[in-house]
Amino acid sequence: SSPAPGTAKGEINVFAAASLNKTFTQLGKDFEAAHGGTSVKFNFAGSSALAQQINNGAPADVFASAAPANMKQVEDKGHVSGKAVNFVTNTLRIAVPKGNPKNIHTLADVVKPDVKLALCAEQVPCGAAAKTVFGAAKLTPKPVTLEQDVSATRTKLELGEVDAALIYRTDVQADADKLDGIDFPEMQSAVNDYPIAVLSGAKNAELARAWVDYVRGEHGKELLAKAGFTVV
Amino acid sequence: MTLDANLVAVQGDFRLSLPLTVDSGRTCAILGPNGAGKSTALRTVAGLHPLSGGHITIAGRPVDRLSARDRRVGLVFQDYLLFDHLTVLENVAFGLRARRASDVRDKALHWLDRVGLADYADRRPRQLSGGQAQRVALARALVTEPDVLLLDEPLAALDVAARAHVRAELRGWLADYTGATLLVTHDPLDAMVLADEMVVLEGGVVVQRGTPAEVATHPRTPYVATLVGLNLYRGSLAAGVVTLESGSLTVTSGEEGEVLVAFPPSAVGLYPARPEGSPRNCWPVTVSEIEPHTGTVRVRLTGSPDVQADITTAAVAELSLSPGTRLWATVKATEIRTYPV
Amino acid sequence: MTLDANLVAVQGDFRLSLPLTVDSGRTCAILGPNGAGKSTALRTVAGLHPLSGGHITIAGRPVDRLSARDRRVGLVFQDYLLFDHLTVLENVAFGLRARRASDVRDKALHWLDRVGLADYADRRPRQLSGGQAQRVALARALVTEPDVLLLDEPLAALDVAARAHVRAELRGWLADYTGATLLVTHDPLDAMVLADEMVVLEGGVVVQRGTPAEVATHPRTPYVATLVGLNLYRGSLAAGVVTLESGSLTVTSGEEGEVLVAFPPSAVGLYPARPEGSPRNCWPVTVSEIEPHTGTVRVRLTGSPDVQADITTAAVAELSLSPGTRLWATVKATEIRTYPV
Amino acid sequence: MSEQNRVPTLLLLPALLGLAFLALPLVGLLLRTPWDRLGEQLAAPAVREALWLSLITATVATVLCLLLGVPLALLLSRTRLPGIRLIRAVITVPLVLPPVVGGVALLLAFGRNGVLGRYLDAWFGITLPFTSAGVVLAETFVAMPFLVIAVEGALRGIDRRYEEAAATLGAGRWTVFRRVTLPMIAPGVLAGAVLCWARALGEFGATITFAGNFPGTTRTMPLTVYLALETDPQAATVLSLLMLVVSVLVLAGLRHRWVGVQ
Amino acid sequence: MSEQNRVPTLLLLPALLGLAFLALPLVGLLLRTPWDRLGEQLAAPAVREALWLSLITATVATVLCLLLGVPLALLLSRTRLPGIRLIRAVITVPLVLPPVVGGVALLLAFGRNGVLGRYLDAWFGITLPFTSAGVVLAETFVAMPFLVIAVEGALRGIDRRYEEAAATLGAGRWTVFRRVTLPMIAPGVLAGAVLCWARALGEFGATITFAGNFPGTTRTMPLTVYLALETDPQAATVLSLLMLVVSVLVLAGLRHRWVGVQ
Ligand SMILES: Nc1ncnc2c1ncn2[C@@H]1O[C@H](COP(=O)(O)OP(=O)(O)OP(=O)(O)O)[C@@H](O)[C@H]1O
Ligand SMILES: Nc1ncnc2c1ncn2[C@@H]1O[C@H](COP(=O)(O)OP(=O)(O)OP(=O)(O)O)[C@@H](O)[C@H]1O
Ligand SMILES: [Mg+2]
Ligand SMILES: [Mg+2]
Repeated sequence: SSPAPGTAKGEINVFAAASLNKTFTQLGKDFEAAHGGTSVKFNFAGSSALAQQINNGAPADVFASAAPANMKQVEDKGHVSGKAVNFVTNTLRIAVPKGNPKNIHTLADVVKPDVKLALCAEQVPCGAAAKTVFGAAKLTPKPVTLEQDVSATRTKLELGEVDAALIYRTDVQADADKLDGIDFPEMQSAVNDYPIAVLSGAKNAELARAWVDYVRGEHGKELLAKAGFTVV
Repeated sequence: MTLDANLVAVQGDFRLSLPLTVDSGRTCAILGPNGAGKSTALRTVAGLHPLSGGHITIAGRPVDRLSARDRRVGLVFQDYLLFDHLTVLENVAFGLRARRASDVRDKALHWLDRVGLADYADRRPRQLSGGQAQRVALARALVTEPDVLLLDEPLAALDVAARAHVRAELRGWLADYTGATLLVTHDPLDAMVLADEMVVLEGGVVVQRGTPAEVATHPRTPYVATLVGLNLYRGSLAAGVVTLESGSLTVTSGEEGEVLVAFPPSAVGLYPARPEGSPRNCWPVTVSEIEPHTGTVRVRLTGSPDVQADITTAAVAELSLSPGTRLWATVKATEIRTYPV
Repeated sequence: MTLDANLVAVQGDFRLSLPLTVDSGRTCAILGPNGAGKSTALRTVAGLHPLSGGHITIAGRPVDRLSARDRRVGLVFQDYLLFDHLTVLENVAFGLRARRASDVRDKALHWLDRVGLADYADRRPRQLSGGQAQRVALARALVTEPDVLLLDEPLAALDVAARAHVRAELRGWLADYTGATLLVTHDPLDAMVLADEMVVLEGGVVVQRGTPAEVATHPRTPYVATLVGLNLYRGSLAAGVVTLESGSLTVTSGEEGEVLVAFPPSAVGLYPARPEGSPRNCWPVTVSEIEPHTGTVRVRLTGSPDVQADITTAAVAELSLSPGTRLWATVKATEIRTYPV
Repeated sequence: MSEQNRVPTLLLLPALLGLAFLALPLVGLLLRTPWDRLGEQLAAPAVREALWLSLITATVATVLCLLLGVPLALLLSRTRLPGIRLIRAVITVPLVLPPVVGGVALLLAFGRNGVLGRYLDAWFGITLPFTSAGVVLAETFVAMPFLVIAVEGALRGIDRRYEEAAATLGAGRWTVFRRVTLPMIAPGVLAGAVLCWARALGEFGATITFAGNFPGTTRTMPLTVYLALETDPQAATVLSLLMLVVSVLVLAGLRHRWVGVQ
Repeated sequence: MSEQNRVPTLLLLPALLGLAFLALPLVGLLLRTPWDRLGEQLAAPAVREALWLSLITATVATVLCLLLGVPLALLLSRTRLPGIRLIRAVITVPLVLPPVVGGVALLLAFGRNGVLGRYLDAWFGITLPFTSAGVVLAETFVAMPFLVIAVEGALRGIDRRYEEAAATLGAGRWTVFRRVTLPMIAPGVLAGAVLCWARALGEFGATITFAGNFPGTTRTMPLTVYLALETDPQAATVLSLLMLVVSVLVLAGLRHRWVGVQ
């Protein structure tokens, strides 16, 4: 029962995980072009910060989280209208500097003593995912650092401080001219869902729903896939 | 606009107690050694230091409870405290602006002109010489037409030549000023030239008061005697002889009892041998210090009693004086003033 | 340890040029009005201000290129600049410690004792009176046994009573001191008492030098004349008459040419009508200012020439003097000193 | 004069070491910057918008800090309230609190459900979070302690007798403050304002948490840099340098105009 | 005296407003804090470890700032090099740079492939990132400007003639500095050190970017707080308050010991 394009007007605030930054900004422009008289505003930050903001009364119409846990924090407080749906997933890859100087091909290679490894901290989704994949592979990683988010992890790799890192496919994609991504079998054990939901406090629920539909529509899928997401 | 006060104030361990009355148009000088409480007295009158007892009345109006700004008192600080971020003119205009007077610029310029600094209106205080700064500070205080003018060592920072000049100027301005003036100084000459009355403070209490001439001729403490350059002793007078702590002096007074005796160093004669003649007082002394002054030489002598003498440079050579020389000192009884303690 | 220097220095627009020789054990006083360059001269000798010309030699050793620390010069500042974060003893010990001397504590205590402040060793400088601080500053400078001692207005911050006392003390210490001393002062009395030679600076150049007595009796500029309390004029002498800028004076000298003439205010007689009699100089004057001093009154008079007179208080009353009174002034030719420019 | 101007040789080494330590990271940044992309970034309206927003909010925050902080410093240096220790402690709070927590704390205070925010919303319809005003607030919160501490230091350093002189001339406490105290502490206030402005300009954690990250209204330069780091690290370097250059220019201009030092 | 101590009434309002503004977020935090969980957090070895690491690194960073920053301030205030403007600009860099970018810049300088870091690694086998030394470095970088600016202000305020007096007494430049200049600027240095320590203690962005986040070696309190925010916001509040209390206690202790003001 999505409204016909062009009927909803006005403005919405989309709270979205920082990793959606590039794709959503482009989608927003396209959406505004397609739906005259609408304006989509984005608030990009870490999913947990966004959840905090929404729970503290932020004026949000849509929440696109990089982790189900943060969406759940919002749902628990009754801020979600209807039900959150997963719109993309992201999977971990082994990222190495271009050319793969340390010759890394499997997850077992990254736990070698001469490989400096960066992971995300367990408390954030990519870290939780990393824990899961290592568990699945029955390996004990010896990371030199547990970063607070994916981009910090990638920065370490990019500047050559570490030899390998486990980061999302999308993040490897974003810096493709410097990094190589390596797939490994265990990555499927930790697929990270990105849920999206219209919020109960939405000032413009109609347009919010139109936006969610747009994201999940053909154009949205296309852009998200291009960024490296697996579209659900 | 009489100032009538009994200044009782505490500053740490120090306690000031100073009863004081100064009539309109009159100037009272406060003298005293360092730490005597002179500045504290002025600060108390100005409302910058709390009164812990006594009272302050200006022109019949009790001001004890008023803040500094409402007392209508002009205070000139020893180091002037001109505002360096304002021009000379704005310094003078400060009090007028603070009191929302009209014609501020004109009045300030008029006063600058009066102190002879109209050309300096746009300068910064740091570009003035000491004497000029002093005049600006005075103008700044006087332009607000205070009921009482308080001057804390107004001439102390000036060189000798400037001091004589500014002292004379100050005399002129004080003559024109209709309020009461309190003048703190270290220099008895300032008091002589500028004041109608003189109060000597030591350790927070008054040790002597009177006209400058009275005080100068009848010092009551060694500090005052040093100040005015007299020999001063205390003793008991009986039958024309004052018995001192050490030695005695014959005087012409017929009174009896505790007295102070004083005579100028110029009244002392010095001789290599005991002279025969009229001087009634004659005792052996030893030279301890020789200090040449312009024209004369001051000689400090130990004996019973110790004494200072002023003699001519020629006499020094003639007597071939040097520390340790033994001499006889004489003073005519008629040169000695006695007065009750 | 003779100081031989030609101090040429620049400070903004100001230029100092002062040739100077002070022998071991002797004291040279530098006098001059505010801004004359006295402090700059001392700072230049101490190495705190660069020499832009000339030279400085101490005990035969050129020190121009040495830093302040290596010049072995003791400088006592007008406001002492004692280190407030150190005790009195540590202030005195500072120079010894800086030079890694031995027995630092003993030597410092010895000097503190010499200046009579052994009991104050553990105090902070701010807890001292001005006179005590002055003595500590002196001890701090002298303990390092400097070749040259520089004193910048050492008595200026003291009260009159303390000043006389400290001046006498200073005289004692300077007598014991074997180096050369440069003493900056505003007070001619300091120079008389303490110095062997006197240099008068005005606007950075020497206007007069000589022994204190010579300078006092033969002032060469109005500043010096005011300093020593004389009437001073400049004029051209021919046939026993000096023609001044305004008026003329008859003198006893038979010389010819440009001269300075001087006489003390006490040599001036004042009369309500033109007196008949011996004084050769007699001209009409008008009272401009009256300044009572102890014993006498100084009267400033305008006329051709302007003149200052000292008369007794009795005479003031008798002549009923007040500003504006017209009088006749007389000076005996024998009282007037003339000397070539 | 001449010679005292020089720094002890023993201290020259650590001074230069300190300088090198501060300069080296800058050199690193400069070396890595893809200069050819500078023009592109400068041309991007979003970047210009963010830069402008940063400058405006940091400046408004500094003004706010001055308005509230100078009186607060006066209170701290001039009264002997028994609670002064507590006040002093409160002032150091924003210094020590990690900025993100500061942002949460601001939400708790001024958010729609916050201690005060709920009344602001209910009574006046004012909501501060997620507005440019919110950015200013977050920056003010984080930067104010720098101003207060600098100004308090300046206040302790001045000769109080100038204020007394002004009082005897008939100036009330307000006039004394405005015409004597303030001009005398001006250099200290300026130094504090510089610290304050720089801190506000670089503020990230509290801003993103309290004010969000909306282009045009709350996305300041540091937030732009943060997003660029997510997707385009090179752009982040360019943006940081851009911000740096602008701030150095502003500060140099200020110094030149107001202080005349060097 | 008496009366001049009071603050103009007109300024009391902004002063109290400023105070309230700084205090309110704290109140918000306090109200929301689950006090019953304080014990639990304090008991957690990870928390104690992080707290200890924070205190140690912030203190070492402050000492480093003092050692390098005081000489640098001296250089700034006492020389008239032509390049002094540039030096001054370099010093404000860490103030303005968003901390994360500061961290990146540090990596570019001292990282494994950094301008200097590559030689440190190759020649001495020293790698700074991911070590406690790296944390100290990051904190030093971010905090040093505060110290330098505060000390430079203090240096400009003192009467140089005391230094001259010391020189005439035979003290060389180093002795003058140690025995005269340093005691005279002590209050300014202390104020700077306090700012510096507080800033270092709260440092987050540069630390995590440069030194990473590993329990025991580089996970300081702010990092712990940040991670707690991700999963357990309540715990984050408790941890922040814990850190706050400790720092206020340390600062109060310092003030009491060294300054004697209030
Ligand atoms: N801030 C202070 N705290 C404690 N005691 C003080 C303070 N200021 C002055 N005193 C004491 O008060 C006394 C009077 O000081 P005051 O300044 O009035 O003296 P004074 O006569 O003006 O001296 P001077 O001639 O040196 O100016 C002194 O003994 C001094 O020790
Ligand atoms: N920092 C400065 N910059 C420029 N000119 C200065 C500076 N300090 C002093 N002067 C100038 O140098 C000249 C000499 O100053 P100096 O301090 O040596 O005089 P002084 O004889 O010691 O005066 P005083 O009796 O007031 O102490 C003065 O004319 C003054 O204007
Ligand atoms: Mg006094
Ligand atoms: Mg001088």
